[in-house]
Amino acid sequence: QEEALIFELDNPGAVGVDLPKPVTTTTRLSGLSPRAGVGLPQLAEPDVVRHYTRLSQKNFAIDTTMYPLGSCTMKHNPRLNEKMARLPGFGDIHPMQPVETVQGALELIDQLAYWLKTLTGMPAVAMSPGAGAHGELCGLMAIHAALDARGESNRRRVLVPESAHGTNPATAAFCGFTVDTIPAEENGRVSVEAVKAKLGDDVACIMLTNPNTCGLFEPQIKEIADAVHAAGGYFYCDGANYNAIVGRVRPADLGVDAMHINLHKTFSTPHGGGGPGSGPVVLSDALAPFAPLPFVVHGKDGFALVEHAKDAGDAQPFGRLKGFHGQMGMFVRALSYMLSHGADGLRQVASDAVLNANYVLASLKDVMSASFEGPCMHEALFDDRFLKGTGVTPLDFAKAMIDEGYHPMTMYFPLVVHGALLIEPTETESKRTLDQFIGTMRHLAEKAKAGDLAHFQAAPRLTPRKRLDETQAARKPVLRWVKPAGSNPAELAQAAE
Amino acid sequence: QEEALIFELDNPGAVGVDLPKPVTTTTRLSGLSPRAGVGLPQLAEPDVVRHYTRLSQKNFAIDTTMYPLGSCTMKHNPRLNEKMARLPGFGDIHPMQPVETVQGALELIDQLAYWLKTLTGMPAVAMSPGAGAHGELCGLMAIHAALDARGESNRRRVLVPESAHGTNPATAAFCGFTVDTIPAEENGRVSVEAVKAKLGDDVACIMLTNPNTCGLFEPQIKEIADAVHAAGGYFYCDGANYNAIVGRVRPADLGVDAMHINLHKTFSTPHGGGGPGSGPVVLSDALAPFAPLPFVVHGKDGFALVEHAKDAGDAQPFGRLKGFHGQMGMFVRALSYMLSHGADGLRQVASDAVLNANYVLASLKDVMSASFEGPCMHEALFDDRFLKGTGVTPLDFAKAMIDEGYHPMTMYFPLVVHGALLIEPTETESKRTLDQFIGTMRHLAEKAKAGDLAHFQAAPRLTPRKRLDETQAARKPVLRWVKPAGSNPAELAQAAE
Amino acid sequence: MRYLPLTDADRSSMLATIGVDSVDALFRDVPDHAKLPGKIAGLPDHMGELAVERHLSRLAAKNVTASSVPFFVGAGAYKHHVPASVDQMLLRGEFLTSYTPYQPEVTQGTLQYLFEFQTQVALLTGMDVANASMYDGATGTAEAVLMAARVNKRNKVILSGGLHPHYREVVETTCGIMGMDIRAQAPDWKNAEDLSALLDAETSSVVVQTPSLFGHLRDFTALCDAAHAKGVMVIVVVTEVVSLGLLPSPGSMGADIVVCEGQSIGNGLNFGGPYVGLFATRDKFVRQMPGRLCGQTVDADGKRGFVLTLSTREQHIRREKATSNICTNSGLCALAFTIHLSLLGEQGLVGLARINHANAVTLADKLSSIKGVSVVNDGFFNEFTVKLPKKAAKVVSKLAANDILAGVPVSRLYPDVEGLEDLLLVATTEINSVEDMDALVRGLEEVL
Amino acid sequence: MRYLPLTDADRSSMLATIGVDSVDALFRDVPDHAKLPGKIAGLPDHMGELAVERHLSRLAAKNVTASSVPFFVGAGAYKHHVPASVDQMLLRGEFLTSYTPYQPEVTQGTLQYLFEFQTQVALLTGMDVANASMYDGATGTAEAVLMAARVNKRNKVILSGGLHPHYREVVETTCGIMGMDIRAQAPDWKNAEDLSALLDAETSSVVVQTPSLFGHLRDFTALCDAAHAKGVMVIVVVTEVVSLGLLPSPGSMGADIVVCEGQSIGNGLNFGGPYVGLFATRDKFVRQMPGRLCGQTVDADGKRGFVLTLSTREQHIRREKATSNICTNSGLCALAFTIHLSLLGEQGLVGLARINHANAVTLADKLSSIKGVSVVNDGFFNEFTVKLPKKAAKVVSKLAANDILAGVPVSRLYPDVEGLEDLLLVATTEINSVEDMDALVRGLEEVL
Repeated sequence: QEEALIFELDNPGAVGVDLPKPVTTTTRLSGLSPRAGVGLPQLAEPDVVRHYTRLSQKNFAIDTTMYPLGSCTMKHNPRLNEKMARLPGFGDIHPMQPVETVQGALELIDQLAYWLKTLTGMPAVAMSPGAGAHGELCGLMAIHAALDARGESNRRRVLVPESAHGTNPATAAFCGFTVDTIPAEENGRVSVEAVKAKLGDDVACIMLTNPNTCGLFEPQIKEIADAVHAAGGYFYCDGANYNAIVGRVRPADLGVDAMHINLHKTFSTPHGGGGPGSGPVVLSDALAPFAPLPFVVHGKDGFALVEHAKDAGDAQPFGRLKGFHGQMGMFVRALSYMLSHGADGLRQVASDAVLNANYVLASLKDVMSASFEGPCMHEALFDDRFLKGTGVTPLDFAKAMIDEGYHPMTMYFPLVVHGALLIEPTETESKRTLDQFIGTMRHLAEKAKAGDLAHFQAAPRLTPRKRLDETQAARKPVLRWVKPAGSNPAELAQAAE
Repeated sequence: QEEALIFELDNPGAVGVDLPKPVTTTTRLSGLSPRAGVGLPQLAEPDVVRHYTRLSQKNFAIDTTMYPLGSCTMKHNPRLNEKMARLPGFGDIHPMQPVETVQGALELIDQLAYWLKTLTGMPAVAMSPGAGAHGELCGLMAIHAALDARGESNRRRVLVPESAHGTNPATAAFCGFTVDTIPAEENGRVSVEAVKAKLGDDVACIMLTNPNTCGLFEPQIKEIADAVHAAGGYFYCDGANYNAIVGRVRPADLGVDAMHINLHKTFSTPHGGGGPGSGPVVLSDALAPFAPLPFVVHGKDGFALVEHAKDAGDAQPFGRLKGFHGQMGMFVRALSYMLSHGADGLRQVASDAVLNANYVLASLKDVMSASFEGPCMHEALFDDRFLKGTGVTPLDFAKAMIDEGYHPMTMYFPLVVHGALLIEPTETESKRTLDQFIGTMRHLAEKAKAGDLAHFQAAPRLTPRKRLDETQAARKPVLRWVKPAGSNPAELAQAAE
Repeated sequence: MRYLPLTDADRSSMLATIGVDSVDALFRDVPDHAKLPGKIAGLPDHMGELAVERHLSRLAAKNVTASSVPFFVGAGAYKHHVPASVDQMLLRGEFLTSYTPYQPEVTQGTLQYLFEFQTQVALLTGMDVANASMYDGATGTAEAVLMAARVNKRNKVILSGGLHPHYREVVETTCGIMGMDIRAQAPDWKNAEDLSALLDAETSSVVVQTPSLFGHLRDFTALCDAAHAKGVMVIVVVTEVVSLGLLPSPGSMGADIVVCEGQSIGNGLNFGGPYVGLFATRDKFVRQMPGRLCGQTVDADGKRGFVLTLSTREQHIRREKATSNICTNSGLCALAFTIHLSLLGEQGLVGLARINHANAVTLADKLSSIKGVSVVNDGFFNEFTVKLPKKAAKVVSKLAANDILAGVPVSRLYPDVEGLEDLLLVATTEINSVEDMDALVRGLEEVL
Repeated sequence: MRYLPLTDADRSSMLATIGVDSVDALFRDVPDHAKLPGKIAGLPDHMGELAVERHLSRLAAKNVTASSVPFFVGAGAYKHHVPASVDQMLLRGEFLTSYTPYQPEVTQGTLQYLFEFQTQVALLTGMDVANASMYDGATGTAEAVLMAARVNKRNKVILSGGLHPHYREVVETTCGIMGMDIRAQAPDWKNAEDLSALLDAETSSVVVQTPSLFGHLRDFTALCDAAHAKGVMVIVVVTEVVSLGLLPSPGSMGADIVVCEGQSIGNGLNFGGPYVGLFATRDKFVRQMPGRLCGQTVDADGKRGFVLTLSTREQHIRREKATSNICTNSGLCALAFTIHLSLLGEQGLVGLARINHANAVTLADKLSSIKGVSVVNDGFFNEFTVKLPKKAAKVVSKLAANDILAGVPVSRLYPDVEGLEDLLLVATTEINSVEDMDALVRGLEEVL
C-alpha cells in the first residue's frame, strides 16, 4: 500500500494533541513579533498513528528477518533493555540536576564503565562519545593531546590499512592528521613488516581494526603494537568488530592504547534505522589523563561529576565532545544486556558469533568464492569470482536476496577484494535460520551460474519499491517536500498513490 | 513469508528465559509424582520475538487500515489508554489485597461508574461483566431476579426482533427464557403494534438494540418501552450501538431498564483480535437492587467492596458473574478515553460517527443498493440487489475489498435484508479516508456490474492466504498441533514452507 | 479534539453531500423529549494527555503495588514475572487493534497464535483439545458444568469444598438460573472430603480443584474412575496454571473437562481482570464446547491456513440454540499467555514451577517456626494455609499497615462459616526473595 | 542463556561441518598470551530478567525524577510532555531494529520519515534544507563552524557570550584541534554584546544563540546583514526548539546555518542523551553539509521513492576527504521528533509555545515579587535568569533537599567567571502547574 507524505495528508483544522489554554496572553518578547506561521501539516492522532505504522511496515528489521550484515553487528535487541531505559529514574532525569539527586544515574555510568574496563582489561574509559565514529574522534584527540603533552606535536602521520572503515581516515583527517595507507597482504592481514616500513618519528598512531574488516584476526597484532610503541606512536584499535572477541580476548593484552566500543553493535542497543549509537572509548594509562569532560568520580559524598578542567585534579582533559554526559539511554540498555549475559554469557557471545560465521563459510565456500581460507572470526568474506561470466553483479545478487526475505549482506566492502560480499550472522541466529539462509544462498548462487540473469537484474520484485534511481537523487537533489504552488493537498495525496 | 508453528520451531536445549536455581530441591507434593514432561517447544528469545512479530504482520488492524465494520465499532485505540492501564498502581495490584491498599483502584471504578450513569441517565451500573454478551446475561439475570422477587416467575417469554444480534436470543435461552421473535417492518424498524401483539403476562422483557442492527434509530422506542412496562415486562436494550448516540441521547430517557455497554466498542478499549472486552450494565431503579456482587460502595473509611450478600444492605444481589471484580484493565482504558473526550467530545463522537455513516450512504447509494432511505445512524446498510445478475456475491465483493487494502464490512447480517453489507466507518476516520474508501467501493461496484466476475471470485489475491476452506475445517476439525510420530521437527518446519 | 479527524470544513461539506443542514437533522428519529440540546451536564470537558495522565496517576498512586512490598497474596491470582517482550508484542497495533478473525485471509496472525494457544492448553492440561479462551477461570467453570449437563443430560452438580468460593458462586449464579441442582460442599480446609460417595445416577458432574483453595494436592484418578463408572463427568479446575509444570496433568488423572485460570502466565494482576480462562476437554465432546475454536484447513492454493471453525455451536449462527452466549474471548490475554509460555518452553515452565514450589517449602518451614503458627497442609504447590493464633483478617490489616501483604484471610472468602477465622492463605512465587520471606516472619512475630 | 539460540547439539554438529574440534580452534590467530582460558574474572554470571530489573530499578530509584517534583531545570534540555503514541511507534520492531537505510527497497519506512524530518526541520528553522540529524545540538554546532570554514575558507570563528558554554567547549575541542582561531566572548548575561563590531575579513563565522543561555531574545537581522557584507556566515543555535513556534525563525533573520537541539520535541530528558541535533542551511551550501541526507527519487517503475543521497560527501565513500567523520545519526530520536511534531501540527506547536511562554511570564512575575529577587531579562521564551540575594548553587541545593528542582546555577556552567554566583537559570514548560510555581516561590522565600 502506498503512503503519502505527512505533508500531503494535511487536514487543516485537525489537531493531534489537546492543550489547555495559556494562563496568560501577555507576551514578553523583547520587541520581536510572534511568528506568523511555520507551515506544518495538521492531522488528528488516528491518522498520525496509522501513517507511521504503515511506514514502519515498509522496513525490514531484525525482528522480522535475519540481517547477515557484515561490518555492522545486527543482533537481537532485547525488549528488557528498552523497558529499563524507560524507567523514570533513568529516562526522566535532567543532566543538570544537582548531583545529589542523580546518584543512581552516576552509579549506573560507573558500573557500565567498570564492565567495559574489566572486559577490555583497560584502565580507563571515556563515556561521552555519541557513536563509534565519535569514539574514534575521542581516541585520536586523546592521542593528539598526549603527543602535545610530550612535546611531539610534529607527529601528525596516521597509518591506516586499506581495509579500514571509511570513518578511520575521515577521523584522522578531522583531527588534522595526514593519512598514510598500509596495503593489505594477500591473506587479508596487515603484516608487521608493512607497518614497520611506514614507521617514523612523525607517526602519531596506527588505526587498526581487529578482528579486521575481512573478518580475520590480525595474528601479528601484538608485534605491530610493539613496533608502533617502539617508534613512539600509539595504537588505536577500531572496536567495531569487538563482538567477535568479547569475553575471550582483552584488547589490553594486544597492546591497544585506545579502542571505541559500539554499544549499538556489541552490546545490542538498537540500530534504530541509523542511530542513536554510543561509542565509549577505553584508554591505556598513557592516554587516560587526557580523557574528555565530563566524567564520573567517586567523591566523599557519593558519586561526583567532573565538568571542568579545574576540578580534574592531575588529569588534563582534552576538552568536551558532547552537550551533556553521553548517551545515558544507551548506557542503560548496554548494562542491562551485560548483566543479562554475565561474564559467562559474553564469552559465549563471541564463541557463537564466530561459530556461526564459520558455519556459513564452511557451508557456502563450495558454491560462493571465499576470499580467504577459514577459520574466520565473526564475519565470512566472499568475493564475486563465483559470479564471473554470469553477468550478475554483487549488487544484483544482494537485491535478489531481498525477494527471498533476507536483508542483503554488506557489499563492495572491504575494498581489498573484488566485489566483496561480507556476511555476519551474529550469535543470535539459530542453526535453523542459518540452514535456511545457507539453502537460499546456494539456490541463488546456482541460479546465477545457470544463467538466469534476468531474475537478478529485475530484483527486488516483492518490495514496496523496485530499484531506486540513486543517480537522479544525487544529480538533482530533492531533500525536502515543498508545497506545490496553488495546489490542493488532498489531490496531491491521491496523485501520489 | 511463511511462518511455521511455534511447535515446529522447537529447538531442544534452547531457553527463552533465564531462571535462578530453586532455593531447595525438597518437594512436598502429598505423594504425587512430579510431572514427567509437558511437551512444550523450546526456543531462545530472539526466535520467539521474531515468530510473533512475523505473525502479527499477517493481520489487518485499525492501526493499518480502515475497518468499515458494521455491528462492531472499530475505532482508533489511543496509546495513552494502554499506558495508563500499565501504571503499576493499576496493573500490579491484586484483587484480594486489603481494601485499604487499593483505595485508588476502587475510586477509579467509582468514577467510571459515575461517568456511565451520568451519560446514560441511569441510576445504577453493574461493573463486573466481562464482555457485551456477559452484560446481556447480567441484565437478564437481574430481570429474572426482579421477576422472582415480584413473585412472577411465570414470566419466561422474551421478545427479540429478528434483526437482533445472535447473542440476544442465546442469552435469553441461557437464562432459561423462551425466545419469541418479532418480525421487522419493511422500513427496518420494530413497530409498537408488532410488539403489542406479542405482549402478555408471561413476557419477562423485550430485548431491543437501539440504534438497531440496520443502523436505524427505533422511532417508536419510547412507545414500545411504555407498552412493555404497562404489560409488566422490562426493557433490555442491547448497547452495542451506543456509539451512535453517546452524549446526545440518554437511554434512561427511552425507558430502558438495563443496557450493557461494550467498553471495547463505544469507549475504545482495543478489540485485540477478539478480546478481552468489558460489558458493564446500567440498570433502572427497578433492577438496581439485584445487581451482582461484588460492587464498590462509599464506606466510612473510604471506598469499600461489597463481596457478600450479607453486606449488601437492602440490596438483593442475584449472585456473582466473574472470578473477581471485573475487567479493571479495561476500566482504566475506558476512563482514560472518557476523560480525554469529556462531555463535549463524547457528544461529538456520536455526531461524527453518524455524519460519517450518512456521508458514506449518500456517496454510495447510487451505485450500491441502500436497504433503507437515510438518514441512518452510525451504520449504513446495503444489500445485494446491486449485484443482481453479476454473479458476484456479497462475500466475493467483500473479499475483493481486501485486495484494495480494506477490511471487509460485516456481511449477511442483519438477517432482515438479503445479502446485507453493513458499513460503520466510526468517527475516527477522516474525510480523506472516507473519500478514498468511497472511491474504492464505487470502483468495485462498477467493476462487478461490468461483468468482471473472475476478479471477485479469485479475491483476495494479495493476502498471506487465499480463500480458506471452511468446510474442510468444520468437517474434519484439526484444533491443535500434534507431533507427527517419528518425525524431525526441523524437517517439518521446512516442509510447511 | 485529538481523536476526531473531521474538521468543521469537512463537516459542512459532508452535510452538503448528504443534503441536510445540520447533524441534528440526522437524528430526526430520536423522540424529541430524548434529544439533548447540548452536552450532558455533570461531566468535565475534554482534557489533554498530560491532564489525563495526572488524573489517573494520582489514583494509581493510592494503591500499594505487588512489586513494592513483600507480597504473598494468591487465592486465584498470582504475581509472576512476565518478560518485557511479551507486553511489547501485545502492543503491536496488528495484534492490539485487530478485529475478531472472522476474515481469515487478513487475520492469519491472530488465528495462528490461537491455534498455538489451543495446542499449548491441551498439552498443559493433558487433554485432547482446548478452545480459544474464556473470560476467566470462574466463568469457564460454569460453562464446563453446563457443558457436562448437555453431554449427559443430567441436572446435578457436586462442587468440592476445595473449589474457590468465587468459582462456586459463579456456578451457582450461572447454572442456578438454568435450574441445575447444585450441591456445594463445606470448605475442605483439612483435605478430608470424599466426593466419590456422593456420586449417583442423577449427577452430571463433579467439580474439583487442584491445588485446592487451601493449597492441598490430591490424586483424582480414583474419583475419575468412580465417576466414569456412574456416567458422571469430572471437571478439574486449576487456578494456578504454573503448577502444571510440576504436578501431574488433570488429563492424566482422567478428567473430562479441565478449566484453568491462565492469568499466571503472561498476564499481570490487574486488580482481577482481564484474565484468561483455559478450557480443555476430550475429542469426543468437542461439539459441545463453548467458545471460539480455531481450526486448521487449507486455502485455495492448498496451503495450510487457519480459520474459526465449528461456529455452528455459536450464538451468531445458532442464536438461542447456541452452546453458550459467549462471543468475546480473551484474545490479548491468550496471546500474552502463548508468548510467555513460548518463552518459557518446556525447561522454563518446569523450572519456574520448581522455583515456586521450592519457595513455598522454604516459607512453610519458616512460618512453622513461629510460635503459635502452624501450616495446615502436608503438601502444596506454591500456596498453603496457615493457622494463626489470632484472627487472620486483623493480622493481615496490621501487616498491610506495615507494608507487608501477607495473604488472604479465609474469612474474607467464607464470612459465614465459623471456625475459619484463624486461617490465612499464603502464596509465594518466584518474585519472593528470602528477604521478603524473612520480612513476613518478622512482621508476623511482631503482630502475634 | 535466553538470547543465544545455539544448543550444545547445534554447536557440535556445526563444528563437525566446519571440520574443527572446538570453538577454540577457530580462534587460532589470537596470540597465545592473549587467549583467555575461561570467562573474565570480576564480573557476575548471567542473570534472569527479574534480577536485572531489580538491579537496575534499584539504581533508578536513587534518582529524583522530573515528573515527581516541581521542576524548573533547563539550560539546554527541557522537560516536555510527549504523547504516548510517540514511544509506542518507536518501539515497533520495524523501526527499532532496522539498520541504516543503505538498502532503500527494504527501508522506505525509515527513508520516508527522514525525508519528512528534513522537511519539518527546514520549515521550523526557516531554511532551505536540513540533514537527517546530528548527535546533538552541541556537536551540530561544531560541525556548522567547520562547514562554514569549508565554505568561505576562513579560519576565525566568533562565539557569542550567549552561547551555551557546553556548546562553546565542544566547538573549542572539535574545531580547535583543526587549528581554528576561536574567539569566545564573555558571558553575556545582560544581553549587551555587539558582535558586529568584531567581524572582519578573516572571520569565517559567528555563532549566536536564541534564546540565549540566559534566556534573552534578539533580532539577528542586522547582524546577518553586517556579516554577509563581510563574507561572514552566521550560525544560529537554538537549544529550546519549541521556541520556534513563537519566535521568528532564524532563517527569516538571515541565518546561513541553523543548529538546534531537538530534544524538546518527542524526546525525554534521559540524563542528557541520546538527543537529536537539527542541522539546516541554504540550498547553495548543501554539498558542504555534514551528515546523512535523504533524497527523493523514482524507482524502476517510475514511482516516487527515497534514498540516502549525496553520500559522496561522506566518510564511507570519501574517507579522509569526507565533510565529516559522522556516520551514525540519531535515527530514533529523529523519528520521535517527527512523530511528535506531526501530532502537534501547526496549531499544536504554536499552542505549546504560547503555553510555555505564558507560564514563564507568570513565573517571572511571581519570582519578581520575592524580596531580594529580580528577573534579569526584559524578554524571554520559557527560561530566564534570576538574580538572587545569595549564591545560587547553595539555594538550588537547599531546595533540592526540599524536593524542588529550582533551576541551574550559572556558576555550574561558569565556575571560573566572577560575578555570576547569584544568577539562577529558571525554565518552565507546559508541565508546570501554578501549584508548582507557588511551591518554588514558597521554597525560595524559605531559604533566602
